[in-house]
Amino acid sequence: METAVQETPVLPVLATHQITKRYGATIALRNVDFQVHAGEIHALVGENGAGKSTLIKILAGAVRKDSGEIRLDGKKIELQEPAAAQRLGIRVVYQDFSLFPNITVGENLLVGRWHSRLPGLVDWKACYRRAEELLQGIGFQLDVRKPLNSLGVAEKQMLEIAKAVAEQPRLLILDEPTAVLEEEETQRLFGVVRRLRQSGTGIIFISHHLEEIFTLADRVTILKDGQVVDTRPTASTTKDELIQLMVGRELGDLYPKRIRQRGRPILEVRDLAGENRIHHVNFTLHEGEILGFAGLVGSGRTEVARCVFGADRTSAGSMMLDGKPVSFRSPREAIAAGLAFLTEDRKKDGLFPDVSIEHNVSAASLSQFSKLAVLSESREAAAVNRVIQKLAVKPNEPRKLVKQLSGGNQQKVALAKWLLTESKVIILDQPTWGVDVGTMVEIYHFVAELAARGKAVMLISSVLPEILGLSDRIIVMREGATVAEFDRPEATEEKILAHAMGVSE
Amino acid sequence: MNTKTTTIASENQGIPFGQQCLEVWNRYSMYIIFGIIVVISALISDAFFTQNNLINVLKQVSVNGIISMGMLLVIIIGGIDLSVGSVLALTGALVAGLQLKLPLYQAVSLALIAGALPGLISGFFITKTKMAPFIMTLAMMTIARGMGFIYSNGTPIQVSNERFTELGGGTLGIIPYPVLIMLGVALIIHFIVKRTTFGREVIAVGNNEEAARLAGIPVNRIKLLTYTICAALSALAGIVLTSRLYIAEPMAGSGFELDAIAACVIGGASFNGGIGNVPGTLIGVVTLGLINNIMNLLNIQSYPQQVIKGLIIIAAIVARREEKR
Amino acid sequence: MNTKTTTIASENQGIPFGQQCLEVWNRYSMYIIFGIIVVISALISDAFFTQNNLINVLKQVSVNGIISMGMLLVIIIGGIDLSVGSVLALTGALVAGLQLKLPLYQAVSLALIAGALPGLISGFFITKTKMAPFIMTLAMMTIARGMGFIYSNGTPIQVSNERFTELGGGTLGIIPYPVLIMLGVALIIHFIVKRTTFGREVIAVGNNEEAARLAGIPVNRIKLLTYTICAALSALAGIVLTSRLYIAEPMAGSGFELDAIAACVIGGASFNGGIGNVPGTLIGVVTLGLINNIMNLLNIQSYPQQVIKGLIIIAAIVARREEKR
Amino acid sequence: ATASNRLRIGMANFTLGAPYFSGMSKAVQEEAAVYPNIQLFVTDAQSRADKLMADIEDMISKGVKGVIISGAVLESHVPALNALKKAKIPVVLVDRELKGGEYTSWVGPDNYQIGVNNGEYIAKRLNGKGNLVLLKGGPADNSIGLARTNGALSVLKKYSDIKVVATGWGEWNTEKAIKVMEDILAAHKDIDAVLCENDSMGLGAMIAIKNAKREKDIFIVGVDGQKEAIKAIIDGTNFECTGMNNSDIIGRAGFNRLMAILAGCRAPKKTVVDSPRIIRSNAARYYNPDSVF
Ligand SMILES: Nc1ncnc2c1ncn2[C@@H]1O[C@H](COP(=O)(O)OP(=O)(O)OP(=O)(O)O)[C@@H](O)[C@H]1O
Ligand SMILES: Nc1ncnc2c1ncn2[C@@H]1O[C@H](COP(=O)(O)OP(=O)(O)OP(=O)(O)O)[C@@H](O)[C@H]1O
Ligand SMILES: [Mg+2]
Ligand SMILES: [Mg+2]
Repeated sequence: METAVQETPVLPVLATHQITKRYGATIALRNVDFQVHAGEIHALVGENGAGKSTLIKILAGAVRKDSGEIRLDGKKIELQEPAAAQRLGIRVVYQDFSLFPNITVGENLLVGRWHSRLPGLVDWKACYRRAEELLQGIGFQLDVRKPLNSLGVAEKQMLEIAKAVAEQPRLLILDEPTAVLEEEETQRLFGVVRRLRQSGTGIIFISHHLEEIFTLADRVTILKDGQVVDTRPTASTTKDELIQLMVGRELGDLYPKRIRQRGRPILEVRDLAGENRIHHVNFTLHEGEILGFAGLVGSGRTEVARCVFGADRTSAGSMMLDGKPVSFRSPREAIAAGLAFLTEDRKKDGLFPDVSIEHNVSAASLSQFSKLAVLSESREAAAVNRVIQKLAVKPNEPRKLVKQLSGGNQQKVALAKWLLTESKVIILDQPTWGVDVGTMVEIYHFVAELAARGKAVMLISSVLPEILGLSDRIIVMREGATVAEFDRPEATEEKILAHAMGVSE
Repeated sequence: MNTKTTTIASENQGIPFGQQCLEVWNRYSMYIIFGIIVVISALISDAFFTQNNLINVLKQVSVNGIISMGMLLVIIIGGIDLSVGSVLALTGALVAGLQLKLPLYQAVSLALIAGALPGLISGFFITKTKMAPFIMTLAMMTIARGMGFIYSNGTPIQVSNERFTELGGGTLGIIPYPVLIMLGVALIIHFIVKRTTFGREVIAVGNNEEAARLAGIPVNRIKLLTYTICAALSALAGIVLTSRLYIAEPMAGSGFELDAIAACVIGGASFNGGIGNVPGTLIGVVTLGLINNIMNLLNIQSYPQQVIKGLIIIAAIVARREEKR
Repeated sequence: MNTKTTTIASENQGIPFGQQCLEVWNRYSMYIIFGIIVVISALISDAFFTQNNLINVLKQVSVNGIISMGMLLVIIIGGIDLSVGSVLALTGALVAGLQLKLPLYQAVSLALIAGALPGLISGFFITKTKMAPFIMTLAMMTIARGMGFIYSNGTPIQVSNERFTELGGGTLGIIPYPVLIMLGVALIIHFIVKRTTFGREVIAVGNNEEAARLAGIPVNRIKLLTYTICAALSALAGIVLTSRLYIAEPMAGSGFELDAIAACVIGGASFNGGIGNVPGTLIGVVTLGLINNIMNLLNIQSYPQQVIKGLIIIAAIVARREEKR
Repeated sequence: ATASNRLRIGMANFTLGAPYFSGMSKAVQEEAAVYPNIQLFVTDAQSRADKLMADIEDMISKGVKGVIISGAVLESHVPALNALKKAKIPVVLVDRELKGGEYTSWVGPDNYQIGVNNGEYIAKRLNGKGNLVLLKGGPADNSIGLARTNGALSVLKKYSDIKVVATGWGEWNTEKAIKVMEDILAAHKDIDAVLCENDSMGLGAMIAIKNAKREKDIFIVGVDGQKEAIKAIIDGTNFECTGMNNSDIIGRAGFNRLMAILAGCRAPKKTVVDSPRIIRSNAARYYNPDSVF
């Protein structure tokens, strides 16, 4: 079957020839040759910073290539601006949301393509009707007249997808679309993508979750340091082989072997309720323990973390830290008490983009390096260097601005910030979001090491295997409340999902 | 999925009454505050609630009203235009100078076109060189002011053409033409914002410029057009002002940018871009005019007036208490 | 791992020469442009490159220099302060009034404290009610101006205390005190930005306020402090100006906010917050002063001066050509 | 008198941000305070012609019986005057004689004549030979400044050896004047006199000249009779001469003129308030340390 597809002499929908792109000193892409056939799902994998996003931005007309050529259906095309790519039927779901916060869900779907009866005039009725159709087309229900602001991340992601597949694209590009999706939505997305494949669309699919690549993709191209390493059919390769090609070495076990060593209770949360959605949240976190938090998107895990950390206000309940009742009015108080919080959206609330790596990392622990508010730069540099080397942040240039780093390295910087604070309780919200396998494994080992050093870790993740692979115990949340708790040995994906979806009885 | 949708729906119905009030407040606060100011004004001054005085207020705010409509577009797109006041002065001088030599309609059209130019230029630099609008329009403010002075040689230029002064001084029924022009402009801008693709593009760019670009919106062209419209409306305001005063002063309009910006913000626009609406801005324009009017009627001294005006602006915006992000 | 490092290193060497030039330009452009202006000035006017004239220029920019340092902090934190000019006038009036009744150092300290208050109040509202800094400080600008008028009764207050006027008129060696004060303030602010936790926190807040809060930075306190410092520096500038003029004029300082903002932006600060530096801002301050100076030396008329000034500001910023995002 | 039967009078100021004009307003307020049955409405247009018009419209709404207009740009207030005429409200102009509209009476200085006086002083003091610097107000409110400077130049142009070597723009205030004067001093080594369009700028020029230690070489002539300037003249500084343009006198005269008109008198259309030249020998007579301006 597979071979049959390959031997059919179909013209590739898309072919790139010798594409090169530099950013200052960095060569993001180097002579990239790459083809996508009609009716093919072509996966693009590579480490963080390998150049995947850059490549697709060039294909979308959002970034100009330095040299090389692009052919769509055999015709050479020049993409000066995104509009040109759109006209040619190239549609993209970007890694970062490209939505408009203050307008309605429906209009978000149609920006740039409003329906009008008279040229220049918007026909709102037709617009909303069309928006509803588009959402239904991918099996997704949303009130199209709601403001976008009221949506959660997963809903926003589905919206991005609906936007991209609106008009039978010739080439559909998905840059890590599943990072924020739960199983159910991921499956629905796959359904949509397969339908498009059937109708002859070429699809580029980027993901750091290799299982997804094997379920969905027909072929896979591996990028490394801006160069194409290889392209092969998924059927004739294996996960380990892919990892080897991407990372350039064997990774060994994904999840570290851990010795369970639960210490005394350090954080006890009783009947916590937040101002928005969470209520009746109960759990206890012990020293040296990794406590996983599972749940569907929107189940309130992030809000629990924010409430515990003093970032959002609580409306009821109590918290004990080290046996003493506490209630934090600000993150500052929480940090002073020994908490750390890696947020899920590093771009929104985890990083200072125009600031160097070094100053980002030290931002939460400036008092350590200062006397009477005056900083000792040498002590700061020494401490920062220690952690960024430990996390292998690339490039290893502490003065580089964080906005110039790739996503995965930005995530490491965000994490590094909390390693300097020497906290007792570390809350990690989606710590591997957008991170490549190599880094993912590094982070896993790192988290395990933290626990081994007696730290208490609260691990929030939408990647169930991650939770199962790392946690000592697992809390399940549903609709804002903690609904179940498992010791690792007795937890299974099925049980967790059953509780998360409320179908356990 | 279904379960989720229903949950959200039922949550909506379950919102406590207090919260519902808060939402009504958030949406209509500026109208409520405006109503309160009107009622208080009427209570403390007999002279306030007379037809004459109310029409006066509208006439007085008409120039700021016209400028504010352009400023609103610029603020929605995420920019700012500090040059409106000096563009107004420049255009005023031009129209006053040109009408001495040309037929009226030619003078007016030429002045309008010339007045739109600074906006085109600002827009060009803002889009092409990614200059901050604040600094670009600040420079343009100085340049246009200087050009106005050069053109007028630093002295006011008088207008005697009666047909022209009728524009600023005449009325339709009891409504002065400047008020009609302001309302007309407001209606058009409202329509543009709500119903035209251009208006929606302005909003999209203001919301998320990069996303707008990715959605194929010609961001630069839209910005250019927005700044040009803003300048053209300032030019229109300059023509109205000149015809109202029978004279074009080279120093006219200094500080007008601040009034226009204040009106937009009182009316709910945000400097982050993407948010803003015409009715609110109009209310903001009239509120500012009312503050001046009622303090004059109450014979409050000029110096305390300034303090009180500042306090009322703060109060109006604090009372609105924007929903937190 | 190793291979990679070497790749990057060799890549660095492989950067084309043109690109290297570009990077040098990006980093030092404002200094280069500044140098060009100086050289041109020296060429076209004999009077320019005299010790006397250069010291004059520094003296003339000292007030704006002091204000700009406060404005810089505010811009770095992502805000803006339009009230600096009227805070300057208010403080000037206060110090002139108080020194008639109190010992000099008491008068100066009291005026400084009173001058810092508007900043504290603006900061309070900006942090507590999430008001846009533009509109809050706009209101404060009106309020402080009104208060200055009320205090001074609308008339200038004269200063005769020789020890006080020495502050503005005296010199240390050949360097006038105001210049020393400006340089001292600049050094301190530079140190604060570069070497203190407070400075780092200001930058962090300006870059990403929410991330700063979650990193345990007391965002509100930092903002409050920043606006207070800015007002205090405006107050200091007001004291220096008064002692230089022997008189406190209630309308003093109008428009100063624009000069200060222009200086910061020419010096590389960004309205998005998080970016800005003291040396650049100083260069910006002196550049603006030079523009005025050389045009006066060349006896250029006031009207074209304005146009040329605007053009030079645009040129200075365009030439810098910020790296595209 | 109760609020309703009080006589309402308006004092429309073009600006209260300049001491000359706030002095004028104060004088009128002081005069009005003498009459318990008069209610005075004082407004400040903050140098905006459209606001002056709005202020006057508000006064008309309020039912004033007479209006004093102070300051303003000469040609800019025709509609305001028309509105007052339409409402049959008498108008007294103080200081500026507005052009283009109708007013009832004007009390003010002759700026051209002040300029002539200054020109004569300079010509005599220089003995017909020397280098002169002009500090002009501008850019705003140019007409008054032009009258003053042209008055002076009408005299000085008769002396071919008196040259204007530089013209600076001091925007009517001390601070700008210092800067401009500093620059001019740097550019010109040989200056004998500075003619300023008002005293505020003269005071600025004085500071700049003093800092440059050239007060022995350069004398200053101003306009207004601002008390700080008179003090400087008394003290024997190089600020030697100014043309009296006393807003206090003008303001009081203007108020009394309006009272007379309201009482039914036929007032003269124009009254020029004398603007004597103030020099060291007569300065003490004009100095009042307690005056507003
Ligand atoms: N605007 C930019 N300026 C400078 N360097 C950039 C810029 N954008 C990307 N780069 C660099 O280009 C390289 C490729 O980045 P790209 O975002 O394409 O990686 P990626 O494969 O998508 O990584 P990730 O998996 O983390 O999303 C990286 O080294 C990155 O630092
Ligand atoms: N009713 C609602 N009002 C406001 N925001 C909501 C609502 N429901 C969901 N959200 C949004 O959904 C997102 C997910 O909620 P939250 O982060 O608390 O849950 P979570 O279990 O951590 O989900 P995730 O897996 O996305 O991290 C949040 O960004 C939140 O703003
Ligand atoms: Mg990427
Ligand atoms: Mg979450």
